Amino acid sequence: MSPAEAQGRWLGVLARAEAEALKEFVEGLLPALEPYGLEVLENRTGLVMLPATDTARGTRFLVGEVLVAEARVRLGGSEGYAACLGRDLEQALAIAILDAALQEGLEAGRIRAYVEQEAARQAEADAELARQVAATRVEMETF
Amino acid sequence: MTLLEVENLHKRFRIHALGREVVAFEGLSFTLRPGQFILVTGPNGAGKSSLLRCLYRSYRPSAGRALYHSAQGPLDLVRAADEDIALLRQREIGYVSQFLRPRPRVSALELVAEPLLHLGVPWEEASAKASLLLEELGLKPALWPAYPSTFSGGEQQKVNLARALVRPNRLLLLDEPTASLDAAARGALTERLARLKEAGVALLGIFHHPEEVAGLLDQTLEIPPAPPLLAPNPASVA
Amino acid sequence: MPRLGYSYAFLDPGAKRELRRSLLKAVALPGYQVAYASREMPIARGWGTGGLQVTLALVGPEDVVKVMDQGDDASVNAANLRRFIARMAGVKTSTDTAQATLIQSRHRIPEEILGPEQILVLQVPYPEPLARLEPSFAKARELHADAEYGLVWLSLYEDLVRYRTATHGADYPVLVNGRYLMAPSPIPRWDNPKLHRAQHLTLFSAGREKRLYAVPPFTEVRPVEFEDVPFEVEDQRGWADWQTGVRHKFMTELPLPDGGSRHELSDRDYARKRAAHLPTQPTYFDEEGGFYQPGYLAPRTPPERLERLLQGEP
Amino acid sequence: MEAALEPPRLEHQQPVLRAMGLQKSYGRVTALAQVSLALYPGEVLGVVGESGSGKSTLLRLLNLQEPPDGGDYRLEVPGYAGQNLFALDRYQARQVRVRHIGIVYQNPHQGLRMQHTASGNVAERLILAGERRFGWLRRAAREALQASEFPLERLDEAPLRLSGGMQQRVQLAKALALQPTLLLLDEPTTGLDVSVQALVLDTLKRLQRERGISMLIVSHDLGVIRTLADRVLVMRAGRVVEQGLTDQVLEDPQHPYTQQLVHAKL
Amino acid sequence: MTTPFLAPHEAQDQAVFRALLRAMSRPGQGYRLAPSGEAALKAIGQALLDLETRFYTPDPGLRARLSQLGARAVGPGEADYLFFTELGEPAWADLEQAPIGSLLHPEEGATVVALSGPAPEAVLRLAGPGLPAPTLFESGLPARFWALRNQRVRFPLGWDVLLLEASGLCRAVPRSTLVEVT
Amino acid sequence: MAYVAARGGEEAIQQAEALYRRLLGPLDAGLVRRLEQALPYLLDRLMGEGSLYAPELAALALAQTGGDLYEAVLLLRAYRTTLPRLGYAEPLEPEALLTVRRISAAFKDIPGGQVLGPTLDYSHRLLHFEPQEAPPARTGAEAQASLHLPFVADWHRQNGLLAPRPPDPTPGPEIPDLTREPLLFPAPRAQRLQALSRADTGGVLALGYANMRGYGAIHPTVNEVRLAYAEVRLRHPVTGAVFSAGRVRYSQAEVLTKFRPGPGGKPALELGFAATLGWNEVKLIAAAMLDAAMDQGEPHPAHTEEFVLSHTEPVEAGGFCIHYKLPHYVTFLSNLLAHQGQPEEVEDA
Repeated sequence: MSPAEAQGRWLGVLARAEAEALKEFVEGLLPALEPYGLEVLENRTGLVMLPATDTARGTRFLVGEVLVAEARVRLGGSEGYAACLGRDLEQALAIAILDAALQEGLEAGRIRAYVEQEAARQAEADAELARQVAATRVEMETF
Repeated sequence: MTLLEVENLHKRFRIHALGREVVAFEGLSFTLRPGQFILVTGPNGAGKSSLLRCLYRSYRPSAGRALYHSAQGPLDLVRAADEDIALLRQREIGYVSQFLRPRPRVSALELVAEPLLHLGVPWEEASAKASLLLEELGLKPALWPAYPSTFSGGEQQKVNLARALVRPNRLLLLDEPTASLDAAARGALTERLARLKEAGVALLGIFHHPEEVAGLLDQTLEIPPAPPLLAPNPASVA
Repeated sequence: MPRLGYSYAFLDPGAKRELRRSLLKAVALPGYQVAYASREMPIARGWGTGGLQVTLALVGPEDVVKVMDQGDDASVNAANLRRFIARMAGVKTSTDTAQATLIQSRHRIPEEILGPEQILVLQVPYPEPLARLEPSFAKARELHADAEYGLVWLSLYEDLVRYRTATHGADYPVLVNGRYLMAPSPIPRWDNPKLHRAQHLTLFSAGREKRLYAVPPFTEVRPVEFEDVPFEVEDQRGWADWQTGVRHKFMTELPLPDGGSRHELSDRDYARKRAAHLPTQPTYFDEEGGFYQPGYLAPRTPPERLERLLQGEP
Repeated sequence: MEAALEPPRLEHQQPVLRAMGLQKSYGRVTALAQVSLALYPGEVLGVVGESGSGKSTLLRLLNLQEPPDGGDYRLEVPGYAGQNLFALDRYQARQVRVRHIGIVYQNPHQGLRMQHTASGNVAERLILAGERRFGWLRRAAREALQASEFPLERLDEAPLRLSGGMQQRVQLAKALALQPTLLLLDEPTTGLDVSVQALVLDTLKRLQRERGISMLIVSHDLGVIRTLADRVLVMRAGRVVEQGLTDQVLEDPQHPYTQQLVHAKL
Repeated sequence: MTTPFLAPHEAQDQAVFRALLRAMSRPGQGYRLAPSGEAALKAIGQALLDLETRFYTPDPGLRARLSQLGARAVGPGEADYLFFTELGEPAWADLEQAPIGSLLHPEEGATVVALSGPAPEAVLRLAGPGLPAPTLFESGLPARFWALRNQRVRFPLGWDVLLLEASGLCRAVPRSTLVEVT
Repeated sequence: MAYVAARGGEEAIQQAEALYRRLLGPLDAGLVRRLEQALPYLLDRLMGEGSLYAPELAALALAQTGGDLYEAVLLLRAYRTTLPRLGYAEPLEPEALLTVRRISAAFKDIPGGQVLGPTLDYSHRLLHFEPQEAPPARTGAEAQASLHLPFVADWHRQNGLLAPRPPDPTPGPEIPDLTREPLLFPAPRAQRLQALSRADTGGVLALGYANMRGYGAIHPTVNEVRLAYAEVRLRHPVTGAVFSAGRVRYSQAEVLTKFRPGPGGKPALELGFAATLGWNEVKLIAAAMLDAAMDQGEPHPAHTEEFVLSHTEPVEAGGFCIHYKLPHYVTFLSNLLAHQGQPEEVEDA
């Protein structure tokens, strides 16, 4: 996995993580990170326009806007960024801090473990959904 | 001085559906001077009518030349543009057919006056001339405002003649104009033709009873019988 | 938390720039409808979102804003819009026509002559004067491109033939600068002449239909009319304001329980000043009903004359 | 050998209309292929051919309703003489169409506003040309309708309530109201009773004679063509296969297609 | 709820726009813009340009500054706005290409913004909407410019002109104005 | 004086709003949360028409308006206007959809199978008077289970029945956007699809239904209906890494309208398409039909792009309809005076 792919993965997993637990986890890390200089550059809600693709003729069009919370922080020499659906600014801020920390290699072990644990939980939830969906598949008679 | 020089004129009909050609006449040559009256004779089907129609360009001549000295200069009637022929028909060349083609809802008087109206002659003048001519040919005045489609053959032909003669011409083509006329009308026509001839109008005509105009004739053009059979179309053979 | 702070005058800077660009083009093309994106506003479409967007694109701290509806500043919708503009732009508001720098109005032009520096913003429900005759905007656009307005005069012709009068009431179409046919918004015909060579700038905006247009000062604005059957304003010659006795200003009719009615000045600010004997500005129509630009409004066509014209006797 | 015709030598008038090399395709279908024609003052030119031959496309092009793919089109009208009308912008093209070209359609719905009055339909033409005097419009509408032999007592009725023949008269009055240089007739009598057809034809003939208007008439009815046209163009699959004087084309057709057409109809 | 805050740059945009709107409504009359000279060009750019607009200027410095507004720098034939710090020989060809709009969309005709020279170069007679009566006006732009403008304007087609004078006054000549060079 | 004194009108409007709120009852965070949990399909419709995916705000809008959908859509739309656009997500690629329902009426069976997913289509529409527990999930194998289900249209393409889907590389900011540029007709297809995605469910249904009932020349076959989750993929502004900011509910439909002779003698298909934020099958089937009908170029209004798109915009249609409640006495009087004395058609002399 390239560094960009790895970053994309953790940002995605964290965006879907349970917000309260996530905030608590980051709260716990803050004393260890603050000495490196933590600065909030941006923390706001806004809209992201979502382009989609028409499966009949391939036209790209704009299906609508999605409300997101975003945050940008500076930690050490890195800029952390996060955006997650909804308007929970603290959640976005928490993820941005983790993003910066991972780029800086600060508390990397703990954070990676947290990300992996979340990823596994999410993968299991997806698999469970997939199984339940598969159960609604109509079994055609075969001769 | 000649008005019309016809050289080696041919007319064939190409009938595409049959892949054949029909010969109307071949290799005709003659000249016509102003004031000259030529009678066209020949057996039935020899192409007498076709000749007149070729000169009037209702038919397209197949080959040859027909040099016509119009008031505005000489012109080969075989090759002349449609627009020029239309002009000559309006001003110089008249054609009397065997039958009138009446138009619904157009009175006899109006039909006769029409060629003058086309030349821009005001209605009063045109209708006066038309009345005179109809009177001369013996059409009852009661019929003048009526529609000719209801007339007898003879009455229709009077209208037809009047329409053809109402306007001054330099060349008049007559295709059996007397066929359905009574004696009095035939006499009036002969008289009128004599006056036209005197005035220098060249006349080329087919008459069922040529004796009626015998005194006016200068010459006879005899068309030999057409070949009896259909000739194969050279184009389709080749 | 979502963002709580709004942009000054509600619209974000991008929306304002788009409106401003469109407004400048509209002024350069008198009477031509410029299409614009038209943002969604926190009031319902059809309730003045077009006028509101233009007002918000124009407004600055120095302005004094007046909003009226049917001539009345106290109309609920006018009050609501005024409240919103004041809240979002922190400007002064006034009901006094003479005090206002920006006047947003629905269906009326004030009776007092507007000054050269005042701007009138009219709310427009149907910007397309051809809509009654050609419902497709795409086709109407072609007719404007070709200045093909025969249908409009034809419709007046037919009115005269069938009813012996023009049956078009408010929103009577006008030809601007000799080129574009324009809907003056549903002002009464009484107000139409006020657009002709006025000193002030009038801006028109339809939020739902997303079109804005302008009549610059001193611009020819001619109603659809025939030379020999001139345009006529509403005939209220016999009417007087029940409170002040003022005549020859546009009146509304108030039905009374006994089946009769009384008449009231539609321009309530003007009525207030007249009732209180306060000074007023000169008005477009004088006390005898004469229009301030002599010669613009021709005498009414007597019925006998119209009958002669109908018989083709010019 | 068929003798090729020479260009006019005696006819010294300029053609009113001259179209050269008109070309038009819709997708893969060629509607017009290199069609050229000229029309002289006061002349009536007939265009015959079966449906799909390109007649209607030709009319639409000559009426400046749609642009061709190629070709040149001139009309001797004030302000535009010697100009290729296909090069005009839409505004100018409309000016030419409104002021100088009249058209009568087979289907009156195409040419008339069926709900308006008959007189209004005629008046609209003058309105488009800038007339703004009501009395004058009334007079002009009366005159044009009268010239088209429309009963004046029905002046202000809607075409919707008139018979087919009356509707054609309103169309004609509308087309003639501005004394056009060119009158286009698209199957003007098709669908009418024979007797009504004759009346309309007669009106056309009279108007042509009295006003010297150049006309182009499209019809599949050879009787109509014989009555009205001085010259005829025969079209097939977008091409002119034959042209000549009307009596010549009808009595001595040269092209196989014309022979077929004439023999099928006469 | 408190009134939203009017940021200084937004306040300038609003003031510039109101001056332009006045100028456009009254052809030939001068209205003061707070900044003058090239700064005024930039202020107009800032008031009107953004991501959705295309502009052209032959001046590289100005181009760089206007590009910062997010507007796209394009050729003179595609520009919504053309900015000229001076109008000389090379500008004529640019102006020849400036869009004049179409009959269906006349508003696509460009806006030409130019710094006007200090000395009067042409006397113009203006008439049309916005003018109570025909008015004479001394323009700091050469007669050649106005001839070209008149050649390109066929109302409703054409471009609209904004002139910026050294004094800080801005004047407009929209396409609706009849301009006669006397 | 910064503010006019509250006169009759102003006082009345304030009291009117207060009365409305009092009758509606108290509104708190708990209510909003419960609405969000309990009414996902209503929120979907609201978010689709509001063109804003924000379930929490949609629930708030619903609570604030007492469930008046037109008012709620207006609230969302107006709120949208006030927010900055942070950027454009990466285009949503059909292949990446996490599909939970995908059925086709065109074939008995399709690659990937007919997957019913969450639906009431085949349920008995009975009111249950007893409390309802969520039924337990059936546990079991389904080892192959995947949320990536193939597209029926791709099968058509493999079989030469449908033209290949040309890649559209238009980057987000350059896709025509009807919220930024006015909709002019004929509209680019992108704007048409955007308009349909925001369109009023009821309006689209009425016009689509008119088509189905024979006003249109179309006999629709549902090629595919799909309910899915879509990742909202963004780009890290510094490193450029692409990541998902979360998932939105997304649905789309394709309607097969007719066969046309295609190259090589094979019939070629025409597909109408529609998609929206949230799950809204009725609207999409009708909208996809209208998409196809608008290309037929026949003059019936329900076939005409301008007619369909102008009249199915919920905020405009709803707003304009209720604007007739505003006073119109000036126009009414003007019209009255224009007709006074000449009420009847004058007979011709």
